[in-house]
Amino acid sequence: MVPYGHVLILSTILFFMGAGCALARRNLIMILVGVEIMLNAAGIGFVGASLRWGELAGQGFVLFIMAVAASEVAVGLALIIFVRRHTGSMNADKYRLLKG
Amino acid sequence: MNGFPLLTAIIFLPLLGGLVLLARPDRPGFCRMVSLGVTLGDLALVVLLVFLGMENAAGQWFRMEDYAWIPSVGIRYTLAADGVSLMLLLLTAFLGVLSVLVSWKQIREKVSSYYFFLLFTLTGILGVFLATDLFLFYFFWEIQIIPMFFLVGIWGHEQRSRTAMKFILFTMTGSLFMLIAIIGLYVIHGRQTGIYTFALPHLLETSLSIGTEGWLYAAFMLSFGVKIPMVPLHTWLPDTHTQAPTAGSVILAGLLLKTGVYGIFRFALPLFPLAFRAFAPVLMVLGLIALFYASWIALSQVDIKRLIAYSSIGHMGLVVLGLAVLNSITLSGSLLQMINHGVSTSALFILVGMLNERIDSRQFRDFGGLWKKMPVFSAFFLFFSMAALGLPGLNNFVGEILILIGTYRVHPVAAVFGFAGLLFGVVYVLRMIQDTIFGEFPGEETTLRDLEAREIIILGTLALSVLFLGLWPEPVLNLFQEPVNALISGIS
Amino acid sequence: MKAILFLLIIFPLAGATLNGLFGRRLPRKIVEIIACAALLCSLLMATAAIINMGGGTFNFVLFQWFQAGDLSVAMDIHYDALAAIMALMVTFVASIIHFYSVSFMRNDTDYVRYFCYLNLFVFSMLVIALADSLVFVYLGWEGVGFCSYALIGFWYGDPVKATAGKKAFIMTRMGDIGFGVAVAVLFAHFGTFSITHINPLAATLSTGSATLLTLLFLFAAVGKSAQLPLTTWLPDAMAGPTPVSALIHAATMVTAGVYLLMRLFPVVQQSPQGMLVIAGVGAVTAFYASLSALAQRDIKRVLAYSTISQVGYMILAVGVGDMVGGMFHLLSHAFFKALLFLCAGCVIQALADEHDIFKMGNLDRHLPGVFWLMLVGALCLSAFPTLGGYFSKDRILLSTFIQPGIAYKVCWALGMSAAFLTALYTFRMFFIAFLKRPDGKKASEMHQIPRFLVIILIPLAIVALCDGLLNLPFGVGKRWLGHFLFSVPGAVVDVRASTDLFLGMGILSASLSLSGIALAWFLYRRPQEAREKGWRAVLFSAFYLDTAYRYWIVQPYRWAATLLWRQIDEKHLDANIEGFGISFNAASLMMRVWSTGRLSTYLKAFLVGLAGLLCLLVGRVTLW
Amino acid sequence: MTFYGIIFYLLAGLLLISTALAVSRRRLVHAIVYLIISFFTTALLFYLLGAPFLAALEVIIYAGAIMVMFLFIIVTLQLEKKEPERESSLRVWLPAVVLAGISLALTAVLMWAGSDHGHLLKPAMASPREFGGYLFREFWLPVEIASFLLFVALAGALYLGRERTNGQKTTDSKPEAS
Amino acid sequence: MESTWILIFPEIILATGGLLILCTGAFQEKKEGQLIFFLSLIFLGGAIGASVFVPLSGTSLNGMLDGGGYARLFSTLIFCIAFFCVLFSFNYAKNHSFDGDEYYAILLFSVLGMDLAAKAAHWLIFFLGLELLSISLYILIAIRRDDPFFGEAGLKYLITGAVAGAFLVFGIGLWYAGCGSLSVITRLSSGAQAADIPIMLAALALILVGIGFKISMVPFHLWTPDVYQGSPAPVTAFLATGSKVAVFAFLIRFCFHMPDPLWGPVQPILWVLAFLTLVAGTLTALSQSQLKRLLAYSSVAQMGYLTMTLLAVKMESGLFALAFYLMVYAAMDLGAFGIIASLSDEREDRDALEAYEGMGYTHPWSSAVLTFSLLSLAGLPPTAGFVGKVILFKAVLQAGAVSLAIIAIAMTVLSIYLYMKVVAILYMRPASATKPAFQMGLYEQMGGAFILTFLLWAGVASSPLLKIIESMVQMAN
Repeated sequence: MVPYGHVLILSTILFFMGAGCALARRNLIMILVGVEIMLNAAGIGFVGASLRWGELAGQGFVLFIMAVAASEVAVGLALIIFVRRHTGSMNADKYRLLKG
Repeated sequence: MNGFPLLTAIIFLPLLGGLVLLARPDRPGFCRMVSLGVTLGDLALVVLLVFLGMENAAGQWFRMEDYAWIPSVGIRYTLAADGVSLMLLLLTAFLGVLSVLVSWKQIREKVSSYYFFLLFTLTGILGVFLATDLFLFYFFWEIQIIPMFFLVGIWGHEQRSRTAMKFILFTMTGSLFMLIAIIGLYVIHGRQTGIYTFALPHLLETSLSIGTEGWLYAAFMLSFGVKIPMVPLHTWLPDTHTQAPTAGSVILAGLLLKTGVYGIFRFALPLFPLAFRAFAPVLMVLGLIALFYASWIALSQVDIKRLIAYSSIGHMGLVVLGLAVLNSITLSGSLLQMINHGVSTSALFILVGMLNERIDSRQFRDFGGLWKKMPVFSAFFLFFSMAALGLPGLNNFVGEILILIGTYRVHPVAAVFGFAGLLFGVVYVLRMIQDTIFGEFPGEETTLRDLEAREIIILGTLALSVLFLGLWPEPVLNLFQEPVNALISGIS
Repeated sequence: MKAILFLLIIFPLAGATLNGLFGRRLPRKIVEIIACAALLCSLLMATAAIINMGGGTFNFVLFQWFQAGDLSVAMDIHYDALAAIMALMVTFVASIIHFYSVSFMRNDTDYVRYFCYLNLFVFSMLVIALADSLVFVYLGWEGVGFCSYALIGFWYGDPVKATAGKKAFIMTRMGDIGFGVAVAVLFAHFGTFSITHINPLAATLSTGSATLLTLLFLFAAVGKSAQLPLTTWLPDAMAGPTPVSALIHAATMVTAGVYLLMRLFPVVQQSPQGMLVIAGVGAVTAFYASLSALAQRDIKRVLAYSTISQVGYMILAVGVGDMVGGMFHLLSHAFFKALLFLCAGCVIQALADEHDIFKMGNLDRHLPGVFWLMLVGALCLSAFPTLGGYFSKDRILLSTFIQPGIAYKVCWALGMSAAFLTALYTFRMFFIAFLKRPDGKKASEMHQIPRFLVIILIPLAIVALCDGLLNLPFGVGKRWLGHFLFSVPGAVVDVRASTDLFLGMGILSASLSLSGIALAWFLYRRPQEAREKGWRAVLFSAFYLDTAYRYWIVQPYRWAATLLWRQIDEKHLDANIEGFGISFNAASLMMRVWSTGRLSTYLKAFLVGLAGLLCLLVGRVTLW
Repeated sequence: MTFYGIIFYLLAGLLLISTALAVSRRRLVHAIVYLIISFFTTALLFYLLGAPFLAALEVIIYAGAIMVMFLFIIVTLQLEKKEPERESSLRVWLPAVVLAGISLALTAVLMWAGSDHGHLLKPAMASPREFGGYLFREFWLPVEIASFLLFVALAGALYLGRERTNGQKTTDSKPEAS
Repeated sequence: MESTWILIFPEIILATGGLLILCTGAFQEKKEGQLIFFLSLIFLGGAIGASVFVPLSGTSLNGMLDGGGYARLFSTLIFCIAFFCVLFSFNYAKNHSFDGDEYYAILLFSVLGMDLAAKAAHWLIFFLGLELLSISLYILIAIRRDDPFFGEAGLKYLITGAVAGAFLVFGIGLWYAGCGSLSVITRLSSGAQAADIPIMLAALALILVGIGFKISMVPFHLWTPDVYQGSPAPVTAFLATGSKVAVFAFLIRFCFHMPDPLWGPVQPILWVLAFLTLVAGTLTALSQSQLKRLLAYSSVAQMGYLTMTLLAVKMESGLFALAFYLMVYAAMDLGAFGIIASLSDEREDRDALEAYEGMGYTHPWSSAVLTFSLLSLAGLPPTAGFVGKVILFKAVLQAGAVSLAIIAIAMTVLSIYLYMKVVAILYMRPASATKPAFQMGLYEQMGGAFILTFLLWAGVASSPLLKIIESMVQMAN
């Protein structure tokens, strides 16, 4: 139906969109959102690949990606709330006690 | 008797003593006695070894010990003693005893750790002189530096830690590149023969392309050149000498510098004969430059320890010249000169140390007219200064004359420069004498106590060895004969 | 014989060692006895040796010194007529001076060191005289150098004196460069150091290398014997105690250079050019020094310059190949110059350390004994006919004159005028110092000096008077010395000269010295004040040679030393190496720019890295 | 260009657009909403590419759980009350876009250098049954690990979230920056 | 099926241990760390024992885990590391009042993650293990909830870690897209037709970003100093050793099994990465004034040495060197950070270099351990680091990367200055009475003593250890 390459390119574009988001946004939540987008892009790649190779391993992987994403988000959000308690800022670059 | 691992015992006896000391940090007297005993014992062992060597002097090597150490990398624990290492062992043990005695009253705090580091250094140096497995050699080569770092850094004078850092950085810079070279040689040899080993006899068979040989040789010489030290790698020496405690200076000047020459003699030269021959002129020029440059600079020093430090740079320059010329006369001359310099310069440093205990200064402006106050001290001072300036009948003369006459045969010009360089030596020595024991004492009229029995014993033994080496160096030179011939025949 | 010679050398050494080790615990008498006894014994030995040598030469090894490869050095003796004479002279003068010193140094507390050095010196001097291996000679050579250094600076409290010693050591050591190189050259040629082996082989030397060797040895001799251009240390060396000046800087050490050249005469002979140079140096020095002596005020400096010029004669003698004459002059000079110095010592002590002759005067009445002895010495020095000095100098000049070539004639002329000047300055000194002058010393200002000081000089004076008999050109025992030295390689018994030339030369030089004395009588008989203007100043400063050295060599050397240290070693080498190390610290600070602590930076770094890796890969792939 | 193909490109376009919007929104809520759209599109894409089960999960987990969690946080912390941070400046976006663009381009180059990017995918469908079977036949160990993963995340989140009696102790005292 | 269970016995022990500890924590009302501490020690000990005694096998569990000796070596090493971290954390945890159940349990889970990552023969396992260890570490780093430092460190690690994880996942995706197999031990024959090398290369780049982040290769290392400085010292020790060893173990397997068409282009990449890591790590460390940051950069540099050695991974000697040096590296960093932990007081970690002045005389034993760790890091005899470096350089030279080796040696010179600076501060300054510090507790003493002896023993008599490694290496492929 479509060339294999197109699927991959799609996922790649999506991935780098996410990366760009993680880079460009300073809001911690938006950075996490960027990460989610990247993971999602990876998922698309996996699904496309598993279709191309006609085996289920890729699809299986996507499942675990989701699990990982969920847990990461859970811990991440918890941590964000936790640090925000101290410094009251959502801006990633405001956290500069450690540097040099 | 041959079953007993004598060489191992010689190497590790001091370290054992040092560990014992660490156990009792609270009893300085005990520590002093123990370390004196240990060093004396070591001396006794070395003397025993000398006699054994004398009796079964078959071939170059008197005695060997060889065990597998890290077989999976082809590293062996191989010790071997020939005439040269024998003599250097003797020197090491002898100076070891003296440096313990010298520190007797000078070191008052942290005595046990001080003596621990002292003995540790001795172990390292002894190891360097005995190891013939390159890895083992390098192991000891670095071992000897680390305790020295602490000796200088903890018990040194005002600028100690900075100087200690300078010392370790210079020496390490050299030796690490040598490490790469050693491993490279090992790999090349392994590639060629399939046997991966660090053993010197095997590595001697390695056939190297001239380029590779040049680079490896350069790495080795960087390490040894820093140790000797050769101009322009010498700048660490004056600082270190100035800052080190007396025993530190003694070990540094008497032994550590010698490891460099020994390294060239034992490793760099036989391993890379072609490169050595190719670069011999450079080495010669460097040696002469060192001789002139250092002697010249020494004249203008205001700090007596610095002066002696520069003087030893100059002397070592002559030794390097002898090595570079590479015939049997100059080689024996250089080796002998190594011993001589070890004895006489250590003596000078010890004298300065004693002076430093009485007048808390190293500056010439605080000295002068000491002969009136401390005649015995001054007599010794004059004696050893004369030895340093190569008065015939005292030790340095023999080495110098051997080196220079041997040199003249091959490179007359170099020899002429060498003779002229001796004159430069005279100038600063006389200046040192005049500013120290002649003239009038600058400070207010204080009575300085003259040498006590302990100090007279130290200096007396040194003076005796100076005379011995100056008047009857025959046995020593005989010891050198065999290794030198072996080397000459090996590289040609 | 072996034992005798061994003892001859060893006695002084033993004395020195004994005094050096235990002297400080022994009572003064013992120390002095040890020192003098050692000398007497070795004098005895020297006499014994010369008696039963019977014209032969003896070589033997004391013991093997060191050896490496094919180089082997032994401590060995080569005892021939030359050595015999030298040893005898040295021991004789030395023992007299020892006795003299005993009373001369009576008030000095540091006598142990003094006698120790003195004995050591005699030992080293004997080594020079007797040693066969040149390396062994070198030992003595350096030994005397060291002793002279230590004795010149004996009163180390005074920096001037100490410096004088240093100067002497360094300048003689400069000559030793020549010695060392020469030894190396000889070894390179013959593979041995022994004079006995070298001399026969000397003929095989090419002229070139022979010249080289000659010049090198000449350089060594110039250093030791204070010839031009290395003269300047000797006048300063007068800082030492007077007996020392007498022994070391008049009688023995300064002649060591000449002796060495004689010892190696066969080698020297091989190169005419070399010999010409030698002669030139000798003659010029003789003239130069006698000129300088003419304006000195310090009595000892006068004698010092005269020593330089007399040694110049000896060098000249070697240069013209007249070893016997040289040796003859060496002997007579040793005796009368020692005598003069010792007299000067008496004077100086009597006048409470007064050196300036213009502050003396009236001494003929105050010190009659010294006056007469001094007169003897002065006559000898100014080559008064019928005295030893006359014969020796005459012979040297004669053999110079008969050498072919204009150069030698010039040398001869110089020598002649030097002879005239010698007489002049000698008696200038003598008259000014001893004759009466209004502002001269009163009897009250005189210090009492022990009679022994004067008595001990009498034998010396007698020898000085009679040493002409050693080698009379005529009469009984004609040319005894010449015959005695005949066995020495290169020695010629008498000068090949026609009788009338011989007589004419004799008369000429005799008249020269007499006229010199006469002129001195006219000029300096009447009291007069010192003048140092114009030419006198030039002469006084010995043609500013010393000053020139100080300005053009010593100070630049010091300056360069400081420059090398501060500018090159510290400011460049050390600073650069350390700066190289420090630069890494700067680099480190630069690297820290990246770790801003900003999350965005860190995340950017990911993509930068990724892009870099991808670049590499793309490059690799597309280039595939 | 089959029917499936057209759908694919439509979905792709929608996906990209919605994601781009999500990325660039300043207000968090809008961003999240656009993100949910893009996730729904992804779910459709999954279905198209023959993973119905995953499509379902995508909707449930991503669009459902995770996004809701985000919204929940945003709402509870009233982040919108905060001034929306000034981050739309060029200085912030340019490096990100440039870097991402470069990397994207390079990756694309590599992909196109490959051999089978032109390989046409044929439609296929993995029924949830066989997918589940495969999962528990082949991937039982990862499943176990994933369970631990979630468990740890749970415990950790609890721990971090738990209010601590001395929790606020040192909040006021800011340690000096190193 | 029996064998399967046996094979994952250590992992089972750890998992049950973690759960059990959480339960104990839950059921004992007043939390006192002693019991939990001992429980975790026991379980870790059990895991060590299990992983020593469980028979070796090839890859197992339908290609998920590598049961070979090499993997076993590393998992054992990781267990030991964890064991010592627990030893070092006891007092620290008590003083900072986080010695509850969560700390130890999550520690055990992260160990599980590391173990899986180290053993993974399948990308999925590696990914999950990595995430498990990362997530546990996020929590461990922020375990001190009353200190903004730690919160910030945790946050930074989390964000960067998440992004890097995303890179990794996408990389794996492309890898899978390229060759159609998720097994790390790729045989390119697998899959329907010839694999697509360029795509796999792109995948490789992305994967390297993900992995390089974990082992803090330059330029993915910037988080390292912040996180090390910001996390509690025992956790830093764990982070610096455990996670690095685990990920590196996997990286080694990955590179070792990498098919040649990929290995060719990868080598220059590794060269560049190693170069950057060495130079940046060492240089940046030079001007640090805080011990933890300094050690952080130094560990970056150490990673550089290891990355350099990856070039020789295809050779026996390379594997050998990597294994030994990883072991030594773990010991050294454990020693250093463990001592920092033991010297820190309630308020903050003992970090400023000035705070260590004269420690050599007030705390001789702690400083001895620290000194030996530093000497070993500097690669000076008679410590293990020396032998390690020699073997490592041997491998590199055998691989023919001469220029890189020379650069590395130059960097070693600088690093000597670095470590000796600290040693000089310890021994060559008057003791500063400003910061009093604890004397070591019993458990820390045990740990320190063991590490000291290990460093010395491996430095002078390392042949037995090397023999073991050699045998293991031979079984690996």
